[in-house]
Amino acid sequence: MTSEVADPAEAAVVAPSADPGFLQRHGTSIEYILIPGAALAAALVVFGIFVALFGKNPIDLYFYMYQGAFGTWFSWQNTLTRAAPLILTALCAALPAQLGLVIIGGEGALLIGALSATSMALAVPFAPPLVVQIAMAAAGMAGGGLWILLSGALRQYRGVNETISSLLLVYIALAILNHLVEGVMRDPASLNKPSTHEIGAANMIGTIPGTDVHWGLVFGLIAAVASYILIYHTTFGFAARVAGGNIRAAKIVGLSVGKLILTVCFIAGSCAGLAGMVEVAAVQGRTNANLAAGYGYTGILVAFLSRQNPLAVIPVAILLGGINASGGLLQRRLGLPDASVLVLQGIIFVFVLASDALYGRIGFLKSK
Amino acid sequence: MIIGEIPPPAGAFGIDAIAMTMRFGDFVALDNVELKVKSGTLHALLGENGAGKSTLVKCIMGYYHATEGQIMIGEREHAIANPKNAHALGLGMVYQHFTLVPAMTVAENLVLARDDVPAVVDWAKEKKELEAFLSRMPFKVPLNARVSDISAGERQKCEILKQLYLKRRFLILDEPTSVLTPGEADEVLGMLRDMVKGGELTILMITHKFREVMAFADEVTILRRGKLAGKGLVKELTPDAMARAMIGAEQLTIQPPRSGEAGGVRLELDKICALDDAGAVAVNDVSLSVRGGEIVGIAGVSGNGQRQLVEVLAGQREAESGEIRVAGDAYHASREEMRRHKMSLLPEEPLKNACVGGMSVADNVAFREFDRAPFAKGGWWLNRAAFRSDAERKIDLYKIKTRGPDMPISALSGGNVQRAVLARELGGDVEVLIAANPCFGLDFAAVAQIHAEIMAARNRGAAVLLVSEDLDELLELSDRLVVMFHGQFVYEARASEADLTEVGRHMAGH
Amino acid sequence: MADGSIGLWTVPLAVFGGAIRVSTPFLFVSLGECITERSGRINLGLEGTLVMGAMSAYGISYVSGSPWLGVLAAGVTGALLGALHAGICSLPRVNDIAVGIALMLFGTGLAFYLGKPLIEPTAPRLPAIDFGWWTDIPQLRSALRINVLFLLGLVLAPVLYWAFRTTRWGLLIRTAGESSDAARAMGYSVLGIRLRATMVGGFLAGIGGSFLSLFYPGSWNEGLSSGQGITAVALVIFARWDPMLCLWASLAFGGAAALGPALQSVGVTSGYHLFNAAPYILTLAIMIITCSPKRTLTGAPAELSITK
Amino acid sequence: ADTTIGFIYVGSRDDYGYNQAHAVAAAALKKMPGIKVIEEEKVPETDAVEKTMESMINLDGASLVFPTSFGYFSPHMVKMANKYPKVRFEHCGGLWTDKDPKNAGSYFGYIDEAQYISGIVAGYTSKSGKLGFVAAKPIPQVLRNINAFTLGAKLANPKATTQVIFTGDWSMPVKEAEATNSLIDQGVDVLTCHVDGPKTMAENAARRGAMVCGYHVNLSPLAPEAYLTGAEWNWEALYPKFLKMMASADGIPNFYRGGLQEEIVKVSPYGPKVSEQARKHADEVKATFLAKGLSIFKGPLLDNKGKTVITAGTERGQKDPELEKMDYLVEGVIGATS
Ligand SMILES: Nc1ncnc2c1ncn2[C@@H]1O[C@H](COP(=O)(O)OP(=O)(O)OP(=O)(O)O)[C@@H](O)[C@H]1O
Ligand SMILES: Nc1ncnc2c1ncn2[C@@H]1O[C@H](COP(=O)(O)OP(=O)(O)OP(=O)(O)O)[C@@H](O)[C@H]1O
Ligand SMILES: [Mg+2]
Ligand SMILES: [Mg+2]
Repeated sequence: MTSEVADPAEAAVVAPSADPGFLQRHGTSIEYILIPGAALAAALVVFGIFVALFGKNPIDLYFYMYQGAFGTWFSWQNTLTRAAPLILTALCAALPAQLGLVIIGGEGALLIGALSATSMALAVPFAPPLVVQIAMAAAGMAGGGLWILLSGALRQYRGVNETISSLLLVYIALAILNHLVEGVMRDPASLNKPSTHEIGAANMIGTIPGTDVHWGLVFGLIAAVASYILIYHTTFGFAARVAGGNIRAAKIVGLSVGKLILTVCFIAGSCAGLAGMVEVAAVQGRTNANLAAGYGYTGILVAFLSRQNPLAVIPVAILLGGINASGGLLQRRLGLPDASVLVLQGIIFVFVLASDALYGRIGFLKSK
Repeated sequence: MIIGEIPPPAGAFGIDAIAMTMRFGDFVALDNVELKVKSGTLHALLGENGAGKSTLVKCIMGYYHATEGQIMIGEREHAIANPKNAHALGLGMVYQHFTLVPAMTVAENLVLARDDVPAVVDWAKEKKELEAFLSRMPFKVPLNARVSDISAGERQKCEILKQLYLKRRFLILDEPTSVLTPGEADEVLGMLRDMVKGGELTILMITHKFREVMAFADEVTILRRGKLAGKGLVKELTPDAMARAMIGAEQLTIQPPRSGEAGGVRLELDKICALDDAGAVAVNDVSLSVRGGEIVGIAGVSGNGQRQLVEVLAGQREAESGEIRVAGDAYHASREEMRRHKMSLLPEEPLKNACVGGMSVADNVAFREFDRAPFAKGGWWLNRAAFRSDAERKIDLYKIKTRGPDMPISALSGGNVQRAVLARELGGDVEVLIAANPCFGLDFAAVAQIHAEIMAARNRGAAVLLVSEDLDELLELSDRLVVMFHGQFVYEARASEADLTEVGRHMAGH
Repeated sequence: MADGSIGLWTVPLAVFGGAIRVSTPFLFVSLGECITERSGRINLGLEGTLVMGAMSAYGISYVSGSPWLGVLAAGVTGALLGALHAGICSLPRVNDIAVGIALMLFGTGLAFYLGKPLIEPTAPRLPAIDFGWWTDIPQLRSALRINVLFLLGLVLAPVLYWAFRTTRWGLLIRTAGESSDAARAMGYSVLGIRLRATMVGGFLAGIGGSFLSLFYPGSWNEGLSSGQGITAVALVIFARWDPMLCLWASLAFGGAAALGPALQSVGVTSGYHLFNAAPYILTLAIMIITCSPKRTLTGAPAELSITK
Repeated sequence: ADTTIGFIYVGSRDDYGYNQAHAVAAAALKKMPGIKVIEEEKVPETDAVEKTMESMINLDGASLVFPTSFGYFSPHMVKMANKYPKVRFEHCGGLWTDKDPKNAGSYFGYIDEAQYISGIVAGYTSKSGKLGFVAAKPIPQVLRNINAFTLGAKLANPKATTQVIFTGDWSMPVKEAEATNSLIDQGVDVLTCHVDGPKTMAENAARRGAMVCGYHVNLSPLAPEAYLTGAEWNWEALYPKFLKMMASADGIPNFYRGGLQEEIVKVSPYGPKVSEQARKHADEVKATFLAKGLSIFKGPLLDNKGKTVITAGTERGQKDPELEKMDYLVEGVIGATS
């Protein structure tokens, strides 16, 4: 190839463009902050217009949203408490996404995780609390992991679409939970709120000292950072990203795609299962139908908004936790119905997804 | 027909494309190109891969909008906004990639292509009309078969028939014979040539085959890197002159001479059967052995099971039955086996088959070795620095044109993606090499480089299985040649002794 | 029986009646989604569309006094949501599954928000046609009081089946779903076809919603759908994108939904949670049986993101 | 200066059922001078409700909080009551015991008294003697309502039976409608229910020509002809009383329960189909409740498997904690608790 430099068209593409500025050099990184940020702002504006149509003052709206989510130390704790399970359930969607799998059944894994953790605690009644807690975490993770593993295995060995199967498994998990909680596992003393026996106050995991945020937040942070390291810094994660990026490429270099799918599904499910365990061991003290509070579904939203990046899951979960936390204040001060939070989440989700179209198209960030 | 438009005169007409320029972003695909096709001629458009041929004709069809330039039809300028406008003017095109809908029947495809598809189709009537039309045509297609079930050659005929059925008077054919056997190609082109002679049709044909140009075309236009590189009457030109115009002053990598003796059997296929995506048998009881220091070529028209066979070897598809052995051991395309036997694979369409578009060049180049030192510390922690330095070395060695190892590989041109895969697959020791259409869509320089690398691997003692649709490539590189037809091996010969007509006959299934 | 009870016959009768009463929303959503998916796009947001349809139908019927206006309003609302989905999905690099989930959330939220004042009032309902005049078993007569929308759905399925084969629109939708390159080469706008197909899909899903609020169970409240929209999307996949199979599958789902209460009414009481999950278990079981890892799903539109 | 009162609902506050009954009373409080009412709906029974209570206290300065769902009590409200001793918590569900914090209370109404009266009316009105009950879950509160309804019906017609169908959850309109249809297919001609929103059952039953006894709120506007009577909450009467008690020296009793007599529950006005005889009998029983109270559950009482659940001579007064643990269906009910 002697003519390559002589050819102006190719030279233009190959040669680095002359001295790009700071914005251009960091264009991609800036985009990852700027675009979702702008989408979020646009969504808030649209939501402001929406509530203004119903005669509410949008300025009040923004003020109360800020106040309710991040305005005081108390609001921060409220936000973080709500974010805690979301980090874990978001990982349940974000990790399989690395493999190109759209799993929307985190709610089911959470329920099964809670059920397994409770059963474990009840099975070892006289063990020291730390042992019980560790056993509960292990059981919760195993239960949730196996539940999502089921979706992964159906995909791998039967070709069943994992999105649909994981969703169907949520309904089935809920039925199993109700069946057991109102049947063999029921504590006869749990009169009007059918529940399992309590795991015992001593076995509860409590809150982070100095706050009233439970340890689930720390579990979530650890899981998110560990997932990030797993995906971006280990050979396993590398293999998973290859398989997720192009399954044919993964096979041609001999990666065992089936094993990767099963392992990642298991890990993802165990995150949601851990969230279930935390709900039992830090909040409810037992299993009952209240555990189906929709964390699994909000987790999907978090995962998509963070573009499936395990680290980005943390701030996005806090953001959504904040929106949920401020939803109460909006109800109380502005008289907005509870559904306004759903509407806002929907609008944000739509804007952030639509903004995907902007990557690589922002004029001042492009080199040349 | 656009209402209010003066209908162009009946019969064939000519087209002049003047000062055509087409930019894709910063990239200039066409630079002030002129193309004059006279009414009632068969005009050939030549050029290397990526020269801009398809882009030019797509601009004429209104599929792309040229950045600058005009299209004149019989002295009048026409703004062709979209393919529908072009159709209304009597222009038709057979695209380089099939545009039939695979899940529909041939009849559905034909009727659907009409500009005046009735709101409710009366199938009984349409079928009768189609049959009447087919009876006037020199070749047949099965009307009620689903397109996905017919062979590539039949599909190509179907594409051409579709245009004739639509009564096009100016027909553009983009590499119409690439999936036909030489015999089929002559049949189709001969018939079209007769229609041109009869004044019914003007044809603009893109091709890479000088033989066809010499035998059927009246005039030729040659493009090189988006610019006009030559034109003239075919009878005044030689293939050599045309080739020179196409490649310009480029120098080609020199292929090492064939050397060394074939060793022991390295790769064995034993009664392999495999299905395609639709569940039909694609590879049927195929057995073959390849020895070290030998290139075995598999010839065949595309769609005869070669792809599925390669996928089985690459671990992308499970065989229904049969066994693969490498150096005597059973082989299941696991990573460990690939490593032990030093397997390398050069699949077709490397971006689709062997790369992750969104990952960097450095990552893609490391797919084979990422889980070993120095890429992985302790077998699990990635060492980014090692990825980078290894990639930089290979980029240099294999002349991969990229802005750096961190560029996503999807931003590279097709040839450079292929080079990156070459660097990955042939960068270390190779004992078994499986290559499938490794040069498809590449320019002369890249082809020469890849051919040289394959030959060098053979000379170092590797067993090479080369699957290709390009007979010239196979004859040039192979020691031994087999022909695959309908999932089976139907012919085998030493490449040096292979009889071309015999090979062509078997490719066509006769 | 003398006392007017029909004993164990309740179960088959309830499953039969349920197939008629409960299946209509499944039928409309799945036929709508069938059209959308055949054009190469998936709309998981039909759950939100269904709920929006139910709410707007009830609201309009209440305000205008005409349930048919309500049905129309539900359809239009659905078509608008479909257009929104299609519009966003037409942007480059936007994932249609994710947008669907977003619109599910948005549609549900909006319906709950706007529907608050509609829970208590009673809106005029759609009339039923009495097909049971020939029998004097009251249970059967009641099961045979059928709504026109159900009949419309019954007719729509074969019509769609026919239309996909013999009408220009049907063929174009299939072309867009099987090969966007081919459609483009023929000079059609793939995004335009998908926009229209998604709007029609939304229209039908909205009508499915209007059935819920205006006929059965017949009023608007926030628990109305309980996942019927999303189940119907799953149903399209296991019905292999065939409108006739959508019809049979919807009937089976309707029957399965009636199974739990009917079994209890004849004394089979244990495990009713599990019986209530029957439709989901049934879907999963059928998918496990009929899918295969080796070949692509037969009938799957080649351009559909979830089957690629 | 104003007293801020926080109301927390588990469902939508305009559900035309359980939550709306509370919200209507909250709206009445809003009109009182010096009172500010803040509300939050659809708060799940998780730590979310703890955070809601805390926000009401910290951000809005609430000094009295009404978490109105049964599942809010333990551990959530108890935790908050311990944390905020200066705030008064009034939980709806009647769960307070001596071990629980003193600044918390729990109240509930014996709505089974109203169900008992509904049962009497239903028993007289039913032609087939078959009554139907659409219920969410087999929990003591629900079972007690089913049993009281049945016992009332048997006063009117000793052969009357009540067939029960559990839908599995508090708001499942399609299941509720299916249950209604199945019951009517079995020959049932009077139905009542215990789910969050009784509208679905009432409308579907009326459409099929069956008669309806209401629950939570007065449903007669939905089916003026078919509506017989119903068991309603009367929180509008109770909550102002609570405010007065709070202002007095004794404060609100931690455990507060009552029925018709205490005006916590009430009976809907009779519909046109209720016969003179039925009215008379029902009014008599109501008068007894109002005057001196009445024990609905007294021995000898058999469950529907033939087992004696209350021995002869035992009388379980309404306040008897044993009734809170009810896990049986009385003779005459067709159905099972699991
Ligand atoms: N849509 C597009 N966007 C960007 N670049 C394009 C696009 N289409 C074509 N090109 C570029 O324009 C150049 C000319 O492409 P074209 O398809 O016309 O080549 P060709 O001469 O037909 O080659 P071949 O023989 O391989 O068919 C190529 O470099 C190609 O990558
Ligand atoms: N997705 C893309 N993003 C950025 N640049 C691209 C992309 N695709 C192609 N290009 C650039 O456009 C040019 C044309 O690409 P194309 O693959 O057609 O090259 P080509 O002419 O066929 O070259 P080759 O012979 O190497 O295949 C290349 O220089 C490439 O860098
Ligand atoms: Mg081309
Ligand atoms: Mg190229």
